[in-house]
Amino acid sequence: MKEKITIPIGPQHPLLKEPISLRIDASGEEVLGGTLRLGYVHRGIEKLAESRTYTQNIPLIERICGICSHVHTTTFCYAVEALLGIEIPPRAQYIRALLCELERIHSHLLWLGVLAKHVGLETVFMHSWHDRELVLDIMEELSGGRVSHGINQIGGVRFDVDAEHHPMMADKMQKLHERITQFMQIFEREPSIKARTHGVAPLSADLIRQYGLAGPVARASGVDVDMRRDDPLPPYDRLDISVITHPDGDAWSRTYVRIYEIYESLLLCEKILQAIPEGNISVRARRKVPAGEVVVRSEAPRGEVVYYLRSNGTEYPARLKIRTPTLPALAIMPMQLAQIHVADIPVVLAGVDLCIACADR
Amino acid sequence: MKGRTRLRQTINSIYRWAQKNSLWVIHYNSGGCNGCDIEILDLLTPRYDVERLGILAEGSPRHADVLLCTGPVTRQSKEGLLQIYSQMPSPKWVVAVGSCSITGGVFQGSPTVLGGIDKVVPVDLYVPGCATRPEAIIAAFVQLQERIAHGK
Amino acid sequence: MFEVLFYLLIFPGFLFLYLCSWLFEFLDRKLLARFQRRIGPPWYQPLADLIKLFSKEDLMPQGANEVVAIALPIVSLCAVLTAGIYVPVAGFSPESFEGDLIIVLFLLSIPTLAYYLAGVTSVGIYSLLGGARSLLQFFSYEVPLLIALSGPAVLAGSWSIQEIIARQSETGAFLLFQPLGFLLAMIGLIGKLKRDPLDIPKAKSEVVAGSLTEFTGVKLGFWHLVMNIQAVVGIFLIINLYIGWTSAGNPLLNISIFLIQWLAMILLLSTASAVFARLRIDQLAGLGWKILVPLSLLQLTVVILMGV
Amino acid sequence: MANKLMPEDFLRCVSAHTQQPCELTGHIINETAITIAADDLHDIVAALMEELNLTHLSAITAQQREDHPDEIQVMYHFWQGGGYTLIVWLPAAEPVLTSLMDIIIGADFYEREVAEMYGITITNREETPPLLLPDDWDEGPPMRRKEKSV
Repeated sequence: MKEKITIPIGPQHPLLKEPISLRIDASGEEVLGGTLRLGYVHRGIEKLAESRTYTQNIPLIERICGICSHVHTTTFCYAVEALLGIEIPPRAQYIRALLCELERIHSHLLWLGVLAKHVGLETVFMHSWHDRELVLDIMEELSGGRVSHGINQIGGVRFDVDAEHHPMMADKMQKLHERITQFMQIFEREPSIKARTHGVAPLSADLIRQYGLAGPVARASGVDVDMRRDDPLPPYDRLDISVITHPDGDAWSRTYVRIYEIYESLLLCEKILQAIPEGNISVRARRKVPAGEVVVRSEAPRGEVVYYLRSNGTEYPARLKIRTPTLPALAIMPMQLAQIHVADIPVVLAGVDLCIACADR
Repeated sequence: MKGRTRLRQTINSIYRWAQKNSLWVIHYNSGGCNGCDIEILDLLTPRYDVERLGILAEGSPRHADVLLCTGPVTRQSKEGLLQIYSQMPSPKWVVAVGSCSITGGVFQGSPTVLGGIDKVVPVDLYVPGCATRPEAIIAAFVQLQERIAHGK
Repeated sequence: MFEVLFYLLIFPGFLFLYLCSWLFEFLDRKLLARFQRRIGPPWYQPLADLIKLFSKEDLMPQGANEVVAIALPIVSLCAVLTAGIYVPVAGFSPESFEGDLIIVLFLLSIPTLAYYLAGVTSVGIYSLLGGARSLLQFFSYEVPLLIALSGPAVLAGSWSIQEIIARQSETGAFLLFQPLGFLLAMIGLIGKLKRDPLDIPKAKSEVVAGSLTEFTGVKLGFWHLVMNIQAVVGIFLIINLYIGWTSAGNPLLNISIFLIQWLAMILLLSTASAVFARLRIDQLAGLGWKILVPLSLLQLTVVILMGV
Repeated sequence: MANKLMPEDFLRCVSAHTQQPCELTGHIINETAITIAADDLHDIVAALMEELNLTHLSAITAQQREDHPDEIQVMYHFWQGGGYTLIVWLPAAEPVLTSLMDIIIGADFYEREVAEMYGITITNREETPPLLLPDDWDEGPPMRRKEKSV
């Protein structure tokens, strides 16, 4: 059975939450390469953004991607505030950072479940998604929404972290901490998982640099870059962040990096909750933004998000360019596909942590 | 003749009972923001657990009875949606989950978006909400089951 | 004549085996759900699934061969049911002759080959892949399984299951003599039933539904029936060969003891499927030939020395 | 983390490889930008990569400003400790860019997106199917200003 076959992982496939069209050419069980077709989720967000005012854009930008919605609105709001030349109150900065970290935990736990499901461990998928409900409960308590929170506005945030939220959050995060240690033990000791992830689809550090990747996939290959530390938005310059890297860049190190990043985010949440200053949570912002251009970078759960925004004095943005982290990650995927078995495709796809809604915009 | 029709009725009611209690679901995202998709995947997890209602997530359209689709059908994913709908054996139902699968939602007016699942395939049930809550999707399933029990 | 019909249709025949397979599927899904902190399906779920599948429209992919696609599930169902006749339940089996163990082993592996043929004949890349993988998997678990299952026959000195049971009631369960053989037989059974750690031919995230991707309606219903009854008969076989049977007075007590042993085996299978991740096909082949076969040969030599 | 790049040696390296006078402009907040001519873009980027090891291309932004309707502005955002942007102006009639794929493979997807959204033809790279637009897209580059679409 050695003749070449093309395996269509088409718009609909149990492997994909979102539609892409991946044509894998394989001979027998060996994968030779793959061609990728995006554009199934292209809704022209940048075009739509030009026909909406800045405040109307926040619900739109929140719906670019359901998993990292808060990071998008945070970056957009910081960009508009930079153009307006206003500084949001420190309490609002800390609340924004708190939700960014909660969203990172939520995204990494979601990814952990999806990887376990693709490797054949339904049980770990169920348990990790059950524990993810803890994070969703916290976000629902804070902002009322499980997936799209609507907590950001230009000039600050709309909901405050009240006194009785603190014990609830502390207790839930403590429970989460124990659960993550259990998952880490499972992933480190279980021989069948190790057999499926060790040495699968390694990525070298200079390949990562050539493709301009900056995120968990890059950190898993030893490239020490994290936008929260290297190009920090306001609250992160006052918080010390330890960046987790792993030298050998295969599927296992991508797992290792993401799980330990959940620990790191839990620690960050505790630091934020202790260091959160008192004060009001938003500042009045004018509707018309003076002419100017700005570029803002921030760290989404999957890597570096770049926002370029230009205003022309009206209340409509003149140009909004969004570059999401999944685009370079998708560009590098065919390189990974050239050295694996057919059975490893799910592990590679889970390792890239696809977010097609981000990539296609 | 009377006996035959009563026999046909009992068989039909048994079929309806079986179809009501064993809904196999296939999920297709036609270009949405994957907020509703992670809530649909949440249905399988311990807190919501739709297997109690006999609902299973299936991989192949041939095995599925209900097509759960999200997203405001983008032009590129329209053909995939039609293909899946045609591959599913009847009796089949379509449930549109999320505001953008009903009317295009927040992405209305974009040139690459058709705006709504019912512009491509006939829809049986609409579940509103932007990032629909899992409870709302379960309520939709229960309503679908009652509708099947009463013969569509 | 009436008695044969009774055996064929009621007791160890279709109705009894169907009820067992219903209980098996319900327990299996319920236990797996409880492992995952979920509630799991209601008791009537397997029946509802089966009737729903029978009520569905029967689509046939254009290129597929109509006759073969219908014949395969029916042939494998008959094979599995006849195997069920020869495997004694609670010590009783209507027909038993020298060498019925070999016939049962052959009948139990017909569905796997039918699964491969189903994959190859139906159009579609996933069915082709699923079929090829099931053949690859067949070779890597079948040899250790056969050797492990022939261990008790060698110990008992005969190829008739009733003899093996009779011998065990004298010398005590063979499980105590060859635990390794029992373990290998369990791994082989998991491979044959394509259950979770070794469900490579029907891995949802790799090949959608393996050979059954193109099957709908009645044929799919038959395939599910075949898989469940094959599991039930496989477990009965391993219970008889390794735990044997000592009659305990009135038949009701017999049946309940046998059921308890059966439930214990289902629990074992469900735990295995909940705990382990799925192997790759080449890892399974490596595992099969490098570890399982030598182990089973060692086990066989130990049994031969012990038997003599 | 690679050493932080200083704006002065960014300017020195760029001006070393171009005849026109160029100076650092701060009109983009958080970025130091330099406007360069389109045809010496390729060797400036090559020089930046060798001398200053500036390899991280964050994004390529293209836009048709309302105050320059007959020109398309293309910006290459690099990053190393801070943001550095190269700005190129192209005639809107028939915009042409040289591809950077031979030195930065990561530019592939960004260039394809800019090409199909603004109708820019990119030379010395092979023809590729549309990246984000649907296959049956026939209404020309979507982001161009409608009244000026040529």
